[in-house]
Amino acid sequence: MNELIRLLAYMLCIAAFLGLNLAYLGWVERKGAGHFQRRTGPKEVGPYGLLQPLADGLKLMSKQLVVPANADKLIYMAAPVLIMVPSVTLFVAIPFGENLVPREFNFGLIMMFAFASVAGLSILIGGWGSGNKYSLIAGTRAVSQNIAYEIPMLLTAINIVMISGSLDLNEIIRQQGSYIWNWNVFRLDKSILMPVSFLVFFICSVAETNRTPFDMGECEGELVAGYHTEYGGMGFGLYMMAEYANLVIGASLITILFLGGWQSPIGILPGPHWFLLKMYFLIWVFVWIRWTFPRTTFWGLLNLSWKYLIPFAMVNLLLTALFIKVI
Amino acid sequence: MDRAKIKKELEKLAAEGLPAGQPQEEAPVVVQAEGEGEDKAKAKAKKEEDVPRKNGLIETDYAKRGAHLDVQINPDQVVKAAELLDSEGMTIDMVTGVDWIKEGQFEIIYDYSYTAGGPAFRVVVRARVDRNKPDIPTISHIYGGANWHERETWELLGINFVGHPQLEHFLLPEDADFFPLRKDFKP
Amino acid sequence: MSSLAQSQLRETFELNIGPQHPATHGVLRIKVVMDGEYIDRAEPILGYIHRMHEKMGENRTWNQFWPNMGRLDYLSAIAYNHCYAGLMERALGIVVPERAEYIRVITAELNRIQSHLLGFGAYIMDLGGFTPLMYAMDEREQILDLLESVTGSRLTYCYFRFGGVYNDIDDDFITGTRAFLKRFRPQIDLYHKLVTGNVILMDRLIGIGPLSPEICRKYGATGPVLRGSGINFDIRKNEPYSVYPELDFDIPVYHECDSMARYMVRMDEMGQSCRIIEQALNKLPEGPVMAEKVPKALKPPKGDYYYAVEAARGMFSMRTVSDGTNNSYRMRLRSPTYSNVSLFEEASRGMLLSDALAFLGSLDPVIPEMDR
Amino acid sequence: MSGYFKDIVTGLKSLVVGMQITNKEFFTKPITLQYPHQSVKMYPRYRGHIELVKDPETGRNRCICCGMCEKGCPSGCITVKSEKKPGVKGKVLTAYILNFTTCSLCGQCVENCKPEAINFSNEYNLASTRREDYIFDLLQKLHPEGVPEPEVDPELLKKEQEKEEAAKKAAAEKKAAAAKKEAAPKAPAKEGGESKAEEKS
Repeated sequence: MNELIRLLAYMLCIAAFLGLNLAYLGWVERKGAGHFQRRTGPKEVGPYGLLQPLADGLKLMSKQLVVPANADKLIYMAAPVLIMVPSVTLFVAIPFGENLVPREFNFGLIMMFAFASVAGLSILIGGWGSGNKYSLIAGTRAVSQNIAYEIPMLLTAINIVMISGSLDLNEIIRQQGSYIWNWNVFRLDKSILMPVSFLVFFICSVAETNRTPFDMGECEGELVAGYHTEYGGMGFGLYMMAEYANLVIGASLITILFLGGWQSPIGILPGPHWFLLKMYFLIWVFVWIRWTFPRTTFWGLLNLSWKYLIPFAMVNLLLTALFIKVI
Repeated sequence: MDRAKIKKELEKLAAEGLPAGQPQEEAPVVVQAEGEGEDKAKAKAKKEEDVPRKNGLIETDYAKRGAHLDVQINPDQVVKAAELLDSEGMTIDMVTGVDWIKEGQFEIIYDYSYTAGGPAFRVVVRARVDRNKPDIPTISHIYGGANWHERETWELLGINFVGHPQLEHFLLPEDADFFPLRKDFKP
Repeated sequence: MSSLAQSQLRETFELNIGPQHPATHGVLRIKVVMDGEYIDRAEPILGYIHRMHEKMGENRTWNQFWPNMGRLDYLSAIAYNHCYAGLMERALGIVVPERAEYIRVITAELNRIQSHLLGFGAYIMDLGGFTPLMYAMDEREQILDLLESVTGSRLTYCYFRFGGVYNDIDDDFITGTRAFLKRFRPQIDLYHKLVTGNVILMDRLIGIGPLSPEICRKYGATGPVLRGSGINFDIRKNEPYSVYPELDFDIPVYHECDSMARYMVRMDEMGQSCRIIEQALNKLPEGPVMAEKVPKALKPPKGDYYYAVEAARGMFSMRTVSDGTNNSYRMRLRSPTYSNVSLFEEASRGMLLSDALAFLGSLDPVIPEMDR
Repeated sequence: MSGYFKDIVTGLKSLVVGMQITNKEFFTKPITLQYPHQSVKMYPRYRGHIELVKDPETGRNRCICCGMCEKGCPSGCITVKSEKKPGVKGKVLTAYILNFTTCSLCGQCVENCKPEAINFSNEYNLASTRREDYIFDLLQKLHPEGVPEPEVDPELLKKEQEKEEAAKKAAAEKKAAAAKKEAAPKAPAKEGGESKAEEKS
């Protein structure tokens, strides 16, 4: 009974955390974009435009849901929901603090990757179900992108698993001590290529979350709006929210695997605040990157993955194995 | 690009195209149109304006007209002229059609220029076709750029470019059944 | 595999890019037959903003045709003004005062910078980078303010007149322009650092959309497209008009023939335009800005006249056939993008969709000018 | 192989340079002008829609109703309505209608105007959802509180009245003469005389 109450409380907390994040990351992105571009960003609704997400939400919710004539209605309606489900589910496994984790799995990392690939599927069926050629192209692009980037991502993740010998996310964090040099990014004693490995993982996360410069699925210059071209109202809203949910998960995963999760960088007061700080910093970098770079081509994206990321990940894997065995 | 050669060849082409019955002396009308004797030239020009221009080459004053050579040839010779100018490295600028309704003719003007560097050299090639049977061979197989220009001229004036790969509506809507630049067009 | 079996296996589909598409900057429509992500055949379809300016030229008097010149290429309207003024001055034999010519050059070059800035920003936005557009817009706004203070309008200029310009420039404009140039030069470096040097952008532009000089010639391509293919041709140098011969400037030429070359030509041209403006401001003579003897009733002698200028996108030229009355018998406008885009069909065969759009952007089309 | 690593290094470097620039811009002040709260600087030469100029001496418009603006307009968006009033030199403007929906702000009308009676306004903030709102009567705009009556020149009025009377007299005489001449039927001459008198007035 106690366990049930605990779970319910956690679910409420996750819902609140998620809701706030999804709403306000949009605001952060717009405000950030504005300032990066010598503009001010949202300003009119509320002080500093803080009520903008509310206004946006109201607008999206009040819009009529239109199903295009030659869309597959069931799939078309299901896709946005389907993309939200795995993103929300994954929050169950994220350890925000040492004891602040909804449900401890001893295979948390695998679960992360398993659910993350569902997102690619829902993008595909959303693109296919819309009955729009642009959406279809975007959907196929997104899937092949996901496949190309999951390989280096998993290869680097295996590194971490080899180092910590566990798939439990909390355990991975625990093994990285407090102080910066104990985090996986800088654990040169396990493999001298760890910082490179971090970079590879970071780039893959950008690609996995479908953000510029790797937003092949959206690609507004070429494919109008990509897989959500035909979506309006809350269908579009769900896609938008899923993007930010994925962003939060991506940033959390980097934090957990490389930046020591809730561990303190200076050795005092470990806790969820460090986790959130690191996560939001990473999110900020994501936003920063998005408003700085142009988009790669689909070709360049695969090139990057196969020519640069995968070889580096492989080399790093070998090195780690060598280091662990020898030292 | 060889200016003298282009001039000579075009002159020859224009002379070839003269109707058989015409006396030879008049054939290649090389007029230094705007020179010293301006009044004379003006008077002459005035006289010439009333009748349609005969085939021939005129070396025009660039400062006044904006072209160096101005040649009028028979409609069936435009392909030859295009080939000649193409071999000399000239570019097609545009194709223009003019409706001379009083004379019952369409005039097709081809503007060629030299865009490969060096001082500009502009050649105007004209041909006149009968208004009731406006057929002229296409040059789009020589100059790809002429394709769109010819298509437009067909669409706006109804001049039929024989052999053009795609004489379809371009600027106007698909169901337009009129030629707006004809002088007898009533909206 | 026999070719028959191959053709049966090959499945193509049609895709309509435009007329409402973010990459076409207006209402250009391209009917594309796609084979997967590759383009089999791309046919541009024009006419969505066709207004028949040529017919208007026949119906309106010479003076009444002025406002049309601002509405062809709305980004470099002053060059178009320049062409019409030059054409009619050629036909009527009007001599323009020198001050007016200098003012024409200054405004035309400011307009050219403005046009290239927008072209640059919009091009990078096509490629997915939003921020450079906003920086370019910031600088562009300064130019628009300057031009507004002289011409009275911000986009569709109707500033030139036969024999001069509508009104004189004042000291505010001159100091403002000098200040702008001082501020603008470092910005070009910033663009190069932020955009040109970027590895992602280089990956997208280098080697994309090769255009041989031969195809440029066959299709009559001009402007940055031609100069990006290694041909040094610019009307301002090769067929000098106005006071350009008295000013010292270079024509940027790149021999790589790819999208990057065309992009770089535009970027370098902005710097050269700055040089021109600076010199023109220094040399600006005193005097009237309108010719004294401009006849009230304009009746150019019979015959046809031709005039060409270098607009931001290439050679804009006009041919008018006059029959000696107060309006034109036939007015023909040759717009540079019309010829530049006509080679898209041939050049885009076999390209990837994203490359084709990068290539289209490097041609920098302005749709109202193509459709006229 | 060395090229491979060089590519990576230069590539990453270019990305970092780009991010530095945007970062710097992030901390500089935005240049946005908050439009409805702040307004843009307007230049005196700005070309808004045209307006009639108020003569500072008389407080009236300077229009002489020659119609040159109407003729010069490329889009035919100007209609000048005028009438002759007793005792006033020239014609008097009764309405100056500008159809702003078709105006292209080219300035031909302003240039054609000899007495400099029209000019560009500085008004840029025009927005409406109805087409009729853009058909202005510039005369009403110039005198929103009511168009003042034109100044009547008593001498001219007197002259005119005299002229009119003379004309009337002449007509009457003509009429009488005609009647006298042919006491019998016809009337066409009479009609002609009358219409002439009307024209004069």
